[in-house]
Amino acid sequence: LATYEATWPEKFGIGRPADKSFIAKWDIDVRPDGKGLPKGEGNVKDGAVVYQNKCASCHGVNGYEGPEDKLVTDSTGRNTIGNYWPYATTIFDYVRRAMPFNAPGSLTDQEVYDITAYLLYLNGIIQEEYIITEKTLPAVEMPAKKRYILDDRRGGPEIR
Amino acid sequence: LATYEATWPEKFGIGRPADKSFIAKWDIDVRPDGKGLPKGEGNVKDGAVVYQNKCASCHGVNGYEGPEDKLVTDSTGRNTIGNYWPYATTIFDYVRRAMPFNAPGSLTDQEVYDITAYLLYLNGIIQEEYIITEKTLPAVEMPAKKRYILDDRRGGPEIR
Amino acid sequence: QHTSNQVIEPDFDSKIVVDPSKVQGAPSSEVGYRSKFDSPKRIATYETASRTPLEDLQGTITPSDLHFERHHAGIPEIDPSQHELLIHGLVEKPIRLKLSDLKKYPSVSRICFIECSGNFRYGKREMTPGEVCGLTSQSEWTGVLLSTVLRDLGVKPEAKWLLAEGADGALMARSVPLQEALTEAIIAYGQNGEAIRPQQGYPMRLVIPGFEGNTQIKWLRRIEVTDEPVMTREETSKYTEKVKDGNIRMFSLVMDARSIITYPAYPKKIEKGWQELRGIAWSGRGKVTKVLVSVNNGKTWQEAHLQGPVLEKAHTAFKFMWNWDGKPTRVLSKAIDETGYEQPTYNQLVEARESKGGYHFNPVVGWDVEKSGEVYLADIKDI
Amino acid sequence: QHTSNQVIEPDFDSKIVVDPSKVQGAPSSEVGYRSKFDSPKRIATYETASRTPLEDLQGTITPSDLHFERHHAGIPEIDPSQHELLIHGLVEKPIRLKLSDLKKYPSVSRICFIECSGNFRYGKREMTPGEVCGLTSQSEWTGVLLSTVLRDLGVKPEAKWLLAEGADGALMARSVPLQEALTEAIIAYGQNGEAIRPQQGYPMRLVIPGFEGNTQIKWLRRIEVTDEPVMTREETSKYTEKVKDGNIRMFSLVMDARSIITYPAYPKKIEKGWQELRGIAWSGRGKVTKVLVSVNNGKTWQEAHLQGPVLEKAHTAFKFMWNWDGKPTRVLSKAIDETGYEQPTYNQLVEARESKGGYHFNPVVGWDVEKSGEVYLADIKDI
Ligand code: HEC
Ligand code: HEC
Ligand SMILES: [Ca+2]
Ligand SMILES: [Ca+2]
Ligand SMILES: [Ca+2]
Ligand SMILES: [Ca+2]
Ligand SMILES: [Ca+2]
Ligand SMILES: [Ca+2]
Ligand SMILES: [Co+2]
Ligand SMILES: [Co+2]
Repeated sequence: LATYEATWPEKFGIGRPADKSFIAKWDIDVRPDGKGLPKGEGNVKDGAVVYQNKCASCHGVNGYEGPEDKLVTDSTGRNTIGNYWPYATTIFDYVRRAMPFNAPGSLTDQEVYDITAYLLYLNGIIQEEYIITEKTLPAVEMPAKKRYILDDRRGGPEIR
Repeated sequence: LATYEATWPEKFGIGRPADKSFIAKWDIDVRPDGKGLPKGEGNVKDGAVVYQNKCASCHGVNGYEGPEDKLVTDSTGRNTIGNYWPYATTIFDYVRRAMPFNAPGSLTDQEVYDITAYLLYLNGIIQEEYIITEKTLPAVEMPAKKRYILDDRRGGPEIR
Repeated sequence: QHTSNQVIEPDFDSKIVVDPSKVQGAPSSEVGYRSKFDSPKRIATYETASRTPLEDLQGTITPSDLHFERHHAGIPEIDPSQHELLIHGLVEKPIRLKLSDLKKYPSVSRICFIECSGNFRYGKREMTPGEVCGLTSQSEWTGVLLSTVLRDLGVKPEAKWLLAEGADGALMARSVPLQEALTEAIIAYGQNGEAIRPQQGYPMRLVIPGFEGNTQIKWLRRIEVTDEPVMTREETSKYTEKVKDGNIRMFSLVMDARSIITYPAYPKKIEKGWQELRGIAWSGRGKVTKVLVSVNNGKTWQEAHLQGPVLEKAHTAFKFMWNWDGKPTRVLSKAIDETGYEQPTYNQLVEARESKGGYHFNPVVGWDVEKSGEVYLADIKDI
Repeated sequence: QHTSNQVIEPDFDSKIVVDPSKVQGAPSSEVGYRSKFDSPKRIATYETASRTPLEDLQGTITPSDLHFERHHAGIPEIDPSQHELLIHGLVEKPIRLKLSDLKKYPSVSRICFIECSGNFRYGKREMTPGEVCGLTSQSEWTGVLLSTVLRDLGVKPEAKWLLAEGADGALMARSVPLQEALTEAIIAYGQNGEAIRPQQGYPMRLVIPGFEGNTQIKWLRRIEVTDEPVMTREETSKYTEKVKDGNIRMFSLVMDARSIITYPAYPKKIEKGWQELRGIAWSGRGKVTKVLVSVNNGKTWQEAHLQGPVLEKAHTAFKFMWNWDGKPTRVLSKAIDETGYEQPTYNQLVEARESKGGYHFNPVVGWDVEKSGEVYLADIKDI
């Protein structure tokens, strides 16, 4: 390949430039530092309404009855936002991209903010009156965060 | 593989023995020296009748009108039994195994003998009264025989 | 081409056995088909997953239509003329690429496996190899190296990660360390000679040889070069595993060495005497260097024969010639890779991780051969 | 698994472009399918043959359902429980083997091409690579070495040839020198991981890497070990070629080195600028060591990049980076194999053989690139 690469031009110049507005349309990810969050604010009360309308059928009225993934910690010890998720921003990122399962991409940012607040509240992470914004969401400390470690295995005989 | 082979038994003993009668049923090939030919005799006159009934529709009334392979030499110079086939035994072998195209394996050995005689006659290789038997067929000299050479190329730069 | 007014049609529907040499067969066709006597099927018990029936296969290539599936929002139907791949973030020149653009770059082909890191099930004696670990398949993938495309765009010095995102209903997204992705990752459009199948990411997907399947984003529509991982749900809530001391391990990206005997295996029944024990072994860290087989429940281990060419990060077929004496026993296999890693037992894993399952759980598995010749999945806790 | 009373079904039939990320996709399935936007087809112009669409493929594996076909009495439908392989003649112990017996022997897998020795057509400018030489395909074949089976039977010292015979309506039969067959021939039952397709010889066939396709008897039902060749119709009337001095050459068994550029090729249209010229090269005598490419109608030749691993007797992908200046030109490729054989031109072949075609005709072919970017098959007599 090395010799083959030597025959390539410095640049192929394939494809067309992506401008800012095109990128903005697709650049949907939200990072732990809040990068990617739209301006906005969500509250628990409105979140409860959206949740009951659009989520409860699959995740249960209280968030742990299923039939799909438990979103709220219960006595079974199954992984939930409350006991397993390291970053609160991931709720916003994931719900916006993938939920509701049967109508992905259908929620407004407002709805996502409200639901995020509600799910954090249900998991006992924020108080009922706490307002979730692009500033406060990254600041929410998740209980499981401290348990996370990076995989540093690189092969070799050790079993870990 | 060498080391793998070293772990094999001397004999696997897989499969079941094939007895003579089973082999005889399938051992259909006929060799240039006549090995494989059943006892029998065929003549041109009977061959003509079988040919017209079972072959002419695909190979032509005279053996060269098609639409399928020409069996008899004509002015086009296309390959035929007469100008291209090195062994007469191959006619018996092939017709018995594969013809008629739409009813392979349907001819009796008697029919195959007769047709073989007829095709040799049509190609001017035997006389009308010559009788084809398991003894005479291998003895028939085919015009193209002397042109055949074995491929002795074994790679290397030479183009042949 | 052939004229005839008395064609004898072969009897395709009846089970009556005719001597096939006495009838004309079927004509040629634009697309081939399987024999009705051997039509393997994926094990499709969930709407969002199906498994390769490893026990029905031989060699190392997985037929594309039997490649395992795992998707999180179903298989999208994508018109390639409407699909674009956006590459942006910490690059000098963000671009949009269509499938036809991708094909203009220098291409590479590579035979390697893709395995889901959740590829282990147990709990019953009546389980086939495909049911135990059929979330792994192998193809010859063709595409362009990610490094070739990024070379054109100019990566900024602070770049350390990338986010890859699919066009499916889940907008499936994973963060991958840039350095590792630049070594081998392929933006693939070909699978076993043809276009990638919709189930595997048509029209384009990431292939990162040796990495866990979930990172090899299908229906790829966006790559953002970043300085930090996004911490998506699939790299936090899922695709992480509980390990020692209450820790949760994240970014376990490379698939550990593994093997499974695919013959003899449930539900096959064997007979006394010589048989070739067969299986596949693989490692996300390079070549499989050795497969050890035990035919006496782990008392002694012997080296199996590896079918060449042994490729990196590829399913490697192994074989072992065994003379079964008819007595009940257990057969096991264990893969060793070029880093010296040896596939662990369940008990070793449980001890090391203080966990009884989860992602990247790759224990030695084996089969109990009963006196009758029946073969059942061995109790994992007993190996 | 998933419950819902308001599933939004993807619209599989309409061409309306929805954002696939906004709908739920299709569920998993037992057998995969192709995208409706990319469904390559064989070129099936005769009832007894179909060609691999080389121009639609990438990499080196041919999808099994696109493997070329050539049969002489159609495709038989064979129930493996009723099928047997008889091996007899100059062996100590003639036997009958069922498919299940074959699978008991030590198995081998091997990636190699199978090519019909009649694989060359020309005469029009509007011909695709598949139309020119699509009677070649490549698979990973699995089976048992013929030598392994014959070792068990005991070959008598006077044995020099074998006759292999199919169970098809033609009882297709070919004589093969025993020594060469014992080196590499496989009695194969697997193709690309699964059972051999009916079109390629289900349930079993001979695979003799590098040999002309016709010798690799499909639907294999009989092998007779002999002291002399049988001189069947397929090794006399057909599969022989007229050469110098009025001679007819027989038992030209090994496929000579060859190559074809599959991109750019008719009916593609290209644009000025950089493109990767792609093709495949192969030789029945071993490895392809070099592929030379000319982008100036043969004035100068340059070495193409070969995609590794380069396997023996296997289609090898080659690539060449070309900056087309927009002027009309001709692109050509030429394979060189490990014996030092260099793929000849048409004129060299005609001179050497005093023949303008026939079996084993493997001339250099190429493509005329017009000013418009249209690409047409180059006049063979002019190369
Ligand atoms: C039709 C069923 C359905 C509806 C309605 C639904 N979900 Fe889900 N949800 C699922 C399924 C199925 C999964 C698991 C998806 C997967 O693993 O790929 C899931 C997963 C999740 C998860 C991730 C859980 C974890 O621990 O990883 C969150 C968070 C979530 N849903 C939130 C929501 C919210 C908020 C709504 C409403 C706006 C919603 N869901 C509506 C079916 C549904
Ligand atoms: C329904 C059409 C059909 C009928 C009837 C038919 N043939 Fe044929 N024959 C063919 C075809 C097609 C081929 C070429 C087969 C191939 O190349 O695989 C052929 C080939 C042959 C050949 C080989 C020619 C060569 O040069 O290699 C011989 C000999 C032959 N037929 C003899 C016969 C005889 C004798 C009969 C009658 C008993 C017969 N055919 C009936 C269609 C037919
Ligand atoms: Ca972003
Ligand atoms: Ca979505
Ligand atoms: Ca014989
Ligand atoms: Ca027949
Ligand atoms: Ca099965
Ligand atoms: Ca085509
Ligand atoms: Co992981
Ligand atoms: Co030949």
